[in-house]
Amino acid sequence: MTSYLFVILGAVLVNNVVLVRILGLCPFMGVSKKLETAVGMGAATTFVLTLGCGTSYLVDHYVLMPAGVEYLRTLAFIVIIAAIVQVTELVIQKTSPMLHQVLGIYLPLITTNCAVLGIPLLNVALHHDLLESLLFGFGSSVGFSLALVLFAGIRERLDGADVPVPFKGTAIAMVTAGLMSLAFMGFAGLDKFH
Amino acid sequence: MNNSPFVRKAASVQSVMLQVLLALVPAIAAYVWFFGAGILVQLAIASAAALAGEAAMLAIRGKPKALFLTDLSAVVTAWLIALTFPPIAPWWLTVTGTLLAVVVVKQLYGGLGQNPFNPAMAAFCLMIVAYPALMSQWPAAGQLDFKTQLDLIFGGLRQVDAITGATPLDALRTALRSAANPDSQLHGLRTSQLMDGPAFGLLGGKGSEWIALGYLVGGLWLIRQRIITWHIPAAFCGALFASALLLWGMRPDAFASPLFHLASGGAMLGAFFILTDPVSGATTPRGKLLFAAGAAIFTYVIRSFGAFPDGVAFATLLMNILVPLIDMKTQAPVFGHKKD
Amino acid sequence: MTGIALVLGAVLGFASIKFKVEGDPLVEKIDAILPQTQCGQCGFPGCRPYATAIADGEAEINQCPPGGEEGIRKLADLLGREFKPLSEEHGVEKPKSVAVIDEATCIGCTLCIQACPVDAIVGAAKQLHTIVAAECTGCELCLAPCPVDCITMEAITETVDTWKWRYPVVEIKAA
Amino acid sequence: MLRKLFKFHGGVKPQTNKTQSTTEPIASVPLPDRLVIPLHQAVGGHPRPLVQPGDHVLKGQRIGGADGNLSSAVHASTSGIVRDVAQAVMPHTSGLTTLSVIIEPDGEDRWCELEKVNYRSTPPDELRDFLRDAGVVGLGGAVFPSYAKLKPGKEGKLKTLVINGAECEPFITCDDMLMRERASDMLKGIVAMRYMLQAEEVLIGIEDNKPEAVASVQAAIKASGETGIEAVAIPTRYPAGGAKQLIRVLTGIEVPHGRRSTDFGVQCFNVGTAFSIFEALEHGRPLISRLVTVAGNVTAPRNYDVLIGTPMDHLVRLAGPRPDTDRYIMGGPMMGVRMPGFDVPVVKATNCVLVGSATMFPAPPPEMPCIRCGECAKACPADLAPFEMYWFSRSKNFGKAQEYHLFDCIECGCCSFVCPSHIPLVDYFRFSKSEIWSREREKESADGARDRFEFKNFRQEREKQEKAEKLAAKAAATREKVATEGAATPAAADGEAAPKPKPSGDDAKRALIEAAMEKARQQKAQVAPKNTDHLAPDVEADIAAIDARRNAAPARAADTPDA
Repeated sequence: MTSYLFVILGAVLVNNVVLVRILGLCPFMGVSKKLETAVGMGAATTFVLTLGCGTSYLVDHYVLMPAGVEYLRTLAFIVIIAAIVQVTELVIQKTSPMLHQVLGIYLPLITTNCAVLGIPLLNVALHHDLLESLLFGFGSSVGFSLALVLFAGIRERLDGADVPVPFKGTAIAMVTAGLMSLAFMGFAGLDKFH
Repeated sequence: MNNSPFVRKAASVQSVMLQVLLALVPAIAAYVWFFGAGILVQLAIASAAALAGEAAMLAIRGKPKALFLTDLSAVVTAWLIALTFPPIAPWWLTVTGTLLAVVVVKQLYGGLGQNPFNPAMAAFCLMIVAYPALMSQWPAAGQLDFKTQLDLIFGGLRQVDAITGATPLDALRTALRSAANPDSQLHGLRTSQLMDGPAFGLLGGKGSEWIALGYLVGGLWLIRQRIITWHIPAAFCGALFASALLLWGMRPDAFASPLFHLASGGAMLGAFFILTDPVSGATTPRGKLLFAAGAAIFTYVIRSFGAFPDGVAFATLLMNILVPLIDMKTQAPVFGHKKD
Repeated sequence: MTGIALVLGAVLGFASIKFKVEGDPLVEKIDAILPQTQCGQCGFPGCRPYATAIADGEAEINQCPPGGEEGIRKLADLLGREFKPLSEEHGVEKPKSVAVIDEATCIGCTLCIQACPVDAIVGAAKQLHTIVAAECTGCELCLAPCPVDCITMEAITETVDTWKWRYPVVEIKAA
Repeated sequence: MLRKLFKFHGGVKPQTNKTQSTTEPIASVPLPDRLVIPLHQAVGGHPRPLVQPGDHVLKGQRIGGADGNLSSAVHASTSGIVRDVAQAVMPHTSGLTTLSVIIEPDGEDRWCELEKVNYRSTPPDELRDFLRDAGVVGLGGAVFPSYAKLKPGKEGKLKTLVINGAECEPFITCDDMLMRERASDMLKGIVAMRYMLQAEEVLIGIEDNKPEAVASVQAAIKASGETGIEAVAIPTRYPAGGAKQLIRVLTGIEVPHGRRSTDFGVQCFNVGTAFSIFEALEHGRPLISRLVTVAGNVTAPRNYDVLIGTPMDHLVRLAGPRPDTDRYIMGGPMMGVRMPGFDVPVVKATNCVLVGSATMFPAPPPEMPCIRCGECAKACPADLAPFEMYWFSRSKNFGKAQEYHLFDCIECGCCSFVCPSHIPLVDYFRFSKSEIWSREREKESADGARDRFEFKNFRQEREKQEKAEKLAAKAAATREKVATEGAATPAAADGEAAPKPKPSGDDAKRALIEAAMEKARQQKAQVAPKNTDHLAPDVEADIAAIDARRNAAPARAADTPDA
């Protein structure tokens, strides 16, 4: 039981997918201008990633491995993720057209979000079982959402700051992301403790 | 010509910063008393670097230099850096840290009042990640004379491992972990026995506990001067005490006591001087409580389970990240919209 | 592999039917930002058509001179697009003004009444026309049709009721 | 008996500077050469002028009639000749002008016939009309027409009537002096208001730095024998005299922004208003004068009974302004309004003319960035977070500023007063508020324009359709006729060509309408350009004349450079 908790905590804080593993920076920088959109993006990614981790585990174990075609893993995972993203996009378009418009290109781009492909692959590499895969995927995406939302909170406030012109916008956001990453380094070593 | 109000209270950023500096004096005095005058050199180096960095940035940005250099905010940052870095850190380490703090963490965000992160703590984290060894070498009280300290700061002497050890916090944690290990010769020793060494004093580290007392005195004076409010120190100390009490109560042999945690490392400095930085900290009364309690818990977790000698700096940065959300969600109800 | 692709394809197909989108509330939001001058400077016959065009991605957000820079900023914000300056071919931002009919010259031809998109001109054939200043959006569409050029644009002057506090000037004495 | 008092959050304690102007009793002011009486002096609609240049008016004669729902009449302050009804600079920071009646006094100061009212025997509605026509407005500074506030809430009665004698602004003492010298008359006004509002109790709140006023009012209450009226000394803390803050202190009730205080069983009036209500009811005298404190950079600060319309410099001269005077401020140093000139008139809102100089009210030190120290939040009597509002006002993020309750700000100035960074916070809030209001106006007019535009399109569509239907009906009739005729001729082909008597087929109908619409379009296309062709001959002649003029104009213009 505790080990599952540590999988989640580890994925959220200690090995935060964005701030520590430095994966999924594209939406992290792109959709963090406003809190609302960050929350939406976080939710969408959480959905895709959790589902993607589960599905890819199943496909990996029950299709690819029996067939002995593990070398197709990356390809298969990409296809799975692409399909899930498509479904998510349709759902969001239906339920929240504003969010759909605001997320814009970043929504379909979840497909190419390296975090979304990276986490299922990490699952395989870390020999997680189905539940662990799901939890790891969920934890990672919660970590992603957390970083995204916190980042958006800071960026909303930075909007009013008197940032030197050359650093306005993405540049100072990068500096901020760096400092956030630094802060998360404080968790280093925590996962080894148990 | 200005509009109303036409009268104002005599208050300025400069006087606020000056009082913060004054409040640091008791702790600095204790520092000098127990650890020698090397810290004064560090304070001077850091101040000079901070002012130089600030002046350069102001010049580049075309801002009025006299106005912003005399506000003393850069000096406060510099002093916090000097007080958190090891007193025998080489000069270039202090200078680099200070410049990073002032130029990157403060001025790139627009200068005074606009930095989301505490510059001094960001500098500390950056340096400890970059130079973990140099940042973890602390002399014991009264161990080094001024001459040796100067040699250490300005180069030359560098066989520090022989003469310095880890901070009491770090030492105790290592000792406790060893004590838990059946193969270690320390196995089975109690906390009180582990703290019997020359590095430890009554509550925390020898000497450093008196510095902590200095911070406490200065901090209480700041509260009396209405520069800071009681919320952050109280919540930080309370939460740190509580979390330490929880684990220490369950396993007194495996964890340090709550009072040890309060008296060691940067706890007091953090509670009264670092987390209370209004720019990067939470501002609403409820927000301040949350902010400081969160910082205390992170501090405790990092101290007890993490890889770094002290958790205050990282905890501060972590909570700085949360500040915009905390402030947003803890706004007090305004006049006429209260529910009572 | 093909099997996976087939299964996923089926799921997608099902989803696209199940979550079919109708209507577009986005147009409303865009329309709410547009100044409703109905001037047509954007190249569309009114604000709403322009809003529809923006929502469909057929028009840029910088084609509305009366909305000005601020309008563009708001649109950029809403749509998450980059801000861009007002496109010059669609006109320039002018101070808000109203049309005024020179009653000595007006011949009562009603052409301006037909041209006014917001019914801000009252009058009948062969009678003097007057512009209801409060309802005039300053679109200038009545200027061209007037056969006697009796309509001019006058900038709106400030009154106590419309007076605004200025942005506080930051006076920092250079050191 | 000690009453339980409540506290409001925040507040500041600026130097009160009140004793200087209370040493001498209230003085009168000699008639000026000219009175400038703005017609728009109170919140609400602009009163319309009732006099013309050249008219002779008597003191108390109505010169501006109340207009619209919320408006208040304006009267001649003395007898004399109306010299002009014109735009004149008003006592407002903007320096803009407003329609004003300019009266040259004839020196006789002769009253017009005055009509008194017994408030107990007059229906409340008539009483309110009477007060509206007497121009009675709130004299605390907000100048809200008093008649509109003299309505009890839904229940028909009120719990508490709060009378505001707190006068928390530094320097101002006109309410203090009024309470010292005219307490019994003021009390009669209060009794009348209490009757109109059916208030259970009356609480007169007076800051405890005015013990003479408290004593005087208490003596007057005792002498009158009224029960349920109490003069309460409240702690001196700015802005205790803000209506919301005073209500809070005396009753514990917080009236939220945008709500009527009567909904909470409370109403609040200034002591000066009470006095002018007494004057209006008891003597029939409309509001033509008020007490004004002249203080600040003058040698003899004092209170004066001033006719509305008196130029401020005429008044200030009596108090001996010092030579380095560089500005007049209407009101106190916390919320006062800087005047655009020295000769602006005293109006109903003028409780104080604060004479200022660069040494008395020095310019603030340079603005520094906000360090989020929270001093402003501690001082804010409305429990706001001014530094957050400032942060978003400065970056013109008005939506966010409003999320932090910008409009609950009462602009009391406490935040600017305490700010260690010397930020003119209130200026930022004023800027944001007026910017938001202007946007709302724009939005409203945009919405109206959209509605009219859509209606016009709808109308055009309908007209087109009606026309088309008419044409279609006509066509159908014709075809029917043709069909009946065709039926007589056997050569007519069946099926497609022969229309049914009743063209129920959709296709046929659509085709018909389309044809009609096409025709209508063609017609329209033909007509439109020819609109000017079918004009009456005289109009055509007009156009020709105009065209000639127009052609001549550029020619002339072209001539000039050559000449």
